[in-house]
Amino acid sequence: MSSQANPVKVYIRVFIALLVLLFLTVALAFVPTRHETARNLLTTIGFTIAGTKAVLIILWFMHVKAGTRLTWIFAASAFVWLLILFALTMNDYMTRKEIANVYRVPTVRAGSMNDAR
Amino acid sequence: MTELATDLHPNKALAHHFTDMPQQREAVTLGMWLFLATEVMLFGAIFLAYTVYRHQYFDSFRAAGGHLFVSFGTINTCVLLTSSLMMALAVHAAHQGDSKKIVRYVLLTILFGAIFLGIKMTEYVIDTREGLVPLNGWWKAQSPDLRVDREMRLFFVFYFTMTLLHAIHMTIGMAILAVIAWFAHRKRFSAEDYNPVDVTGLYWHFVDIVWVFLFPALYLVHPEMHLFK
Amino acid sequence: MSSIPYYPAAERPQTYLNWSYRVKSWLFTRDHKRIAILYMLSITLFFFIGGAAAVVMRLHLLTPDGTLVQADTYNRLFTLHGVVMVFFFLIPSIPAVLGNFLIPLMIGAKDLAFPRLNLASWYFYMVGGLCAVIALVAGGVDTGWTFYTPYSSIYSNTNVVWAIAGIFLAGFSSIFTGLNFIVTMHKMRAPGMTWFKMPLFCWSHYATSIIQVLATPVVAITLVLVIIERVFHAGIFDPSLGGDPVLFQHMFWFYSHPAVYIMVLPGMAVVSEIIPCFARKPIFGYSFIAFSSVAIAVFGFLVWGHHMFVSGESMYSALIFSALSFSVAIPSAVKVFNWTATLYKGSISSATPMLYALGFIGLFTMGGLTGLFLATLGIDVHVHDTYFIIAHFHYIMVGGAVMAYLGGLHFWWPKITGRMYPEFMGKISAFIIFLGFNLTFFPQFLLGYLGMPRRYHSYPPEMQVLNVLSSAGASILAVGYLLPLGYFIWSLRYGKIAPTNPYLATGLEWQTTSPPPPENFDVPPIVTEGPYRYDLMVSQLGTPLIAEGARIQTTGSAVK
Amino acid sequence: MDTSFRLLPQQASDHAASVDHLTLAMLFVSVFFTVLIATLIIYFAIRYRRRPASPSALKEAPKSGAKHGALVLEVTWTVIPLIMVAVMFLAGARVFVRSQQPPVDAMTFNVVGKQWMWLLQHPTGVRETNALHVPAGKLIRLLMISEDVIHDFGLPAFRMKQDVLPGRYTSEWFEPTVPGEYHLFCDQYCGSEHSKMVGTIFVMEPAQYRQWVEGRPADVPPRVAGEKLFAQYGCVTCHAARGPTMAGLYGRTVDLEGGGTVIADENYLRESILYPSAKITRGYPPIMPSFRGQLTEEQVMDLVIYIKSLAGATTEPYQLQNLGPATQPHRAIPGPGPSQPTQLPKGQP
Repeated sequence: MSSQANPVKVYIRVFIALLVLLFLTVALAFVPTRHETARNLLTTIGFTIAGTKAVLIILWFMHVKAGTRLTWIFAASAFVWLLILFALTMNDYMTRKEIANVYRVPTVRAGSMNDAR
Repeated sequence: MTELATDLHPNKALAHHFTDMPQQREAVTLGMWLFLATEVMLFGAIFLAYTVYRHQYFDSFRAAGGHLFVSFGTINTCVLLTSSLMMALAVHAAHQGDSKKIVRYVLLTILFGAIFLGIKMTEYVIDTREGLVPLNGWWKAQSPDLRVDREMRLFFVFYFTMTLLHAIHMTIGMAILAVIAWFAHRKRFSAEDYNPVDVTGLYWHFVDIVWVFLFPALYLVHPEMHLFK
Repeated sequence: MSSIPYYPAAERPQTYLNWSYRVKSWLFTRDHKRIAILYMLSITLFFFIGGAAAVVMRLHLLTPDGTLVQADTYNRLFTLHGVVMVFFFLIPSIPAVLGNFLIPLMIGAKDLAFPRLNLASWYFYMVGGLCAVIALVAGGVDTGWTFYTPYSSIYSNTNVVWAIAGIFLAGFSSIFTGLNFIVTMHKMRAPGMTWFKMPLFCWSHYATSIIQVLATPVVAITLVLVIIERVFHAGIFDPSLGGDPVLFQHMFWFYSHPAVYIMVLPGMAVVSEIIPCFARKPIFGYSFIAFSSVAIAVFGFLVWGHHMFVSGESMYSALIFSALSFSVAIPSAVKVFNWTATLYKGSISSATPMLYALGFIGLFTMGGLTGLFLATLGIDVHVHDTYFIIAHFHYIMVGGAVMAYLGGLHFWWPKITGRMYPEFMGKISAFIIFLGFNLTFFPQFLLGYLGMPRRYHSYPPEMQVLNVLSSAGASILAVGYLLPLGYFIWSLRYGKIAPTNPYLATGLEWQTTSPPPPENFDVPPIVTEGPYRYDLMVSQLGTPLIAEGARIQTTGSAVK
Repeated sequence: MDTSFRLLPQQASDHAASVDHLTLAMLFVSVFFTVLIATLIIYFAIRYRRRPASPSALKEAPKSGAKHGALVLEVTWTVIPLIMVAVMFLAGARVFVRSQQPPVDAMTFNVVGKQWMWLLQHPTGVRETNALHVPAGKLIRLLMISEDVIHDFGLPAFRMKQDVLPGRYTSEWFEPTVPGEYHLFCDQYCGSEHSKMVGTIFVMEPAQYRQWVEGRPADVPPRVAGEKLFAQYGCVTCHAARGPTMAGLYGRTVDLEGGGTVIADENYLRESILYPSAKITRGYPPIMPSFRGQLTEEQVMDLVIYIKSLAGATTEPYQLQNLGPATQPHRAIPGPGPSQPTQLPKGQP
């Protein structure tokens, strides 16, 4: 199984890449902006970098890159399920429209409800 | 955890119900990956709550995040990444059956983990002095604006819950690593039988990954506020 | 089990039951079969605790103005019933008892992959269960099993923290069981036991385990957040502190909806074994049933929002969740059709396990079809939080999961204990349970459509007739559940000695002795045939039930 | 109330009828499939019951030819349910979407739920506890909030139900058509007296309702109460000059400081009164103090309704004359016009 092991050189390289990404993300967080879109973009980039770091660790430090297909599936499955949790919950929060009259539905008259729409 | 790492016969490496070493090794590794999947969901659920409130209270979370020290956070991330590297090297040594190196690198992993926890403790002390603990009587960062105040508290609820949960995981990991170091010292591992080192490494890297996400979520919300303080 | 002490040669062969009688050999056992027995005893205890609460509630609801117990007592009773039945009976029932016992046997392994983890799971379960039951009985908890915030996190003055701590611990036991099953099925299958030679029992448990492993942590951390909120007033779910109580519902149902499939998928697992055996036919549409199990597990994660249609969740979200909810109906329907088709041109025996299995199909069909009403948005708004829901999920959980558990218990009782259950009594009680169940819960559909809200201590007088019917049914049901308890215990001493394969069933578990030896098989099996090859056993049909042999799934050599 | 035994709930609105139609259709499908499965099982169990020593039927084991038939069967019973549930989804969604969108010109009643009672207020100001009188043939909308835990305003006779949340308004509407007395249930478990948090909806002929309302002690209508509060708390001093104007605000899209927009609905107004810094209108300094702790939920509702009335978005100030013949035209809603300098109603300092 030692075929799974990477040469030490690889670990060092991954480590350096992680540090570079770390300083990149810190630097980006200091970009001065008050604009909402820009801030959202920076947040997104920040978490994308975090994701990249996680992928580096998973692939090399945790040997998934050299792992079996089963390991790949198991490593990925939790994140897929997390995506379900996030997507369907945030969907509720992003689409909670203002209640009430904002919909401006035409008046429904007594006895004509089924024709209202 | 310990179950997965050490589910071995006391005297011989192969447990009675496995037919051979590869089967046992694969089973234990797979078990650890599944365990990590549960951990992803555990931390993920708190991240979800955090995301919901960050989405709703963007500005207050920004104001609150400004109270954290990005310098501490960054140094700690470096420390933890280094500790992860040490763990990777320990596993590398295990693959080659070099017990001495295993002991050395595992101890280094523990050392960096301890440094991390030390820095975290220092930070907690400073947070407490600054009145950032979101408990009545402890909370002093009060904003004149009621809304900002309660939303900042919410940020710190997440800050403390998530970092404490992470710290608990690290402490457990360090305890297991100590056992691993002892076993390695007693020459319990060989190039054919190093699985406990391997799966403990997986766990340790996972704890590292959690921090990789915690760092931007907590420290980089509004970093410029405290940098030169 | 690695160091089984030498046991003097006895007349009977050494089995997992008799190699040692010391208490220690039970409490520290790592044998999956013994752990299954530990689980069986403990879930039986919890079942009757939860059942007693139900009986008191049904008695109370005989009159509309509620005279038997106080409102606060009533609230504690339904919380006790819900928490105990959901977390300490239904979730561990089939997986931790039958799954634990049978999966290694069925795939030809000596044990589960992590025996110590398996034992730890039972301890977590027991500590959690005792913690919760003490909290629920002494002082009580009045939040309902759903623990909705901010009631549970701010307003309730009861032992919420302890009950939640108990559920949290039981969550670990569930995760450990699921983890063990998945790894075992991946890595411990006997030579020749490919995925598509696995019995459907294993497929269903694999699907169940996916849910246990991936959903349970979410509810665990959610409950921890409730504790943090209660103890520190953190404001995570408290609107007066900026929290959103509806977020709790999202996180809670992300687990608790799939949890319903933790309960019913193993039920389907049992039925998929019983039906081909007593119809003497290979199961119809093996791969469709197998994949539908996995599909149910996966789709089950996408539909939790249908518990929140009237909760203030966004209308668009409700539409998406409604559409996704219907998707679960398809694999469920596929299963029902396949089981029914298996009966076609079979040679059907009406043994007790078969009665339970057929009862399961009928009740599950009704539970599933009423589920469609609930997924339909327009109707759900009306029946949400009413007795319609109560009836619906009891049809799935009691009509489905409990019927299947009892069926499975009868089916494998000879294998587990080495004794036969009394067939006549078995049939009688199966009929009583089926009758009592329908009388209890069918009127509740009508009550729900009338608008009777769940968790009501008193109700309008026009609803009394239906309530009385339901309570009458409950008393019949109670008798139905006490009967098996009685004759199962009786059979341990007086039951006929069970042969290795009393039903001439296929499957590896029937090829080892009853009860099995400590390490399951005297000779490690090698699998050559797929499961359910009842077509190969035709020649033995005329033989009486005590016939030995029939090593169908290993070599087919018994088939002449 | 009619307390005689019944199997189906009263049907007191057109929506109730459409829900019942849906239920009947689904019931038909369900009964069909239940009977089909049950019949097949019982038929097979009898027809193919085990007979000693005649296992010949089994010799017809599935051959390769049967496999093809099996696949056709599997696909059939996958696709047919798929089509059926798609139809069910669409039918249910159609009824639901309509029930979730309150019509603009409904009479708005205020509902405050708390452990364990319902406090209700008519647009004319009349207050009731655990009972609600409404005119038949009118559109009734409920603006609801809870003071403590989650409650639910359940109306089985109208087939409507909505959770009442603390900290956020929810809304529900119905159009009663049949005069009578109907149940009101709290459908979300809320503590000890949950089952006592019930009440009655009295649906009356419009003329009768008018008589009933006029016979009640004169309460201050929410709009008027809101107007008083608006003056009393000094809101008027800023919102006439330095602050954003309230006229025409309701229903309009507001630009926020730091980008983003929000539609000014009831929840926005409530949040802005209690937590003014949450969403700051662009171009205005964040100087408004919070009124949290100073106003009850009912007072906040009064203010919200007053501010709504300034936009002319509802039928407020409510005229009982509107209860005249059903042909009475309802006011159309003016679109959100360009913001005008504040025109306060007469009577304001």
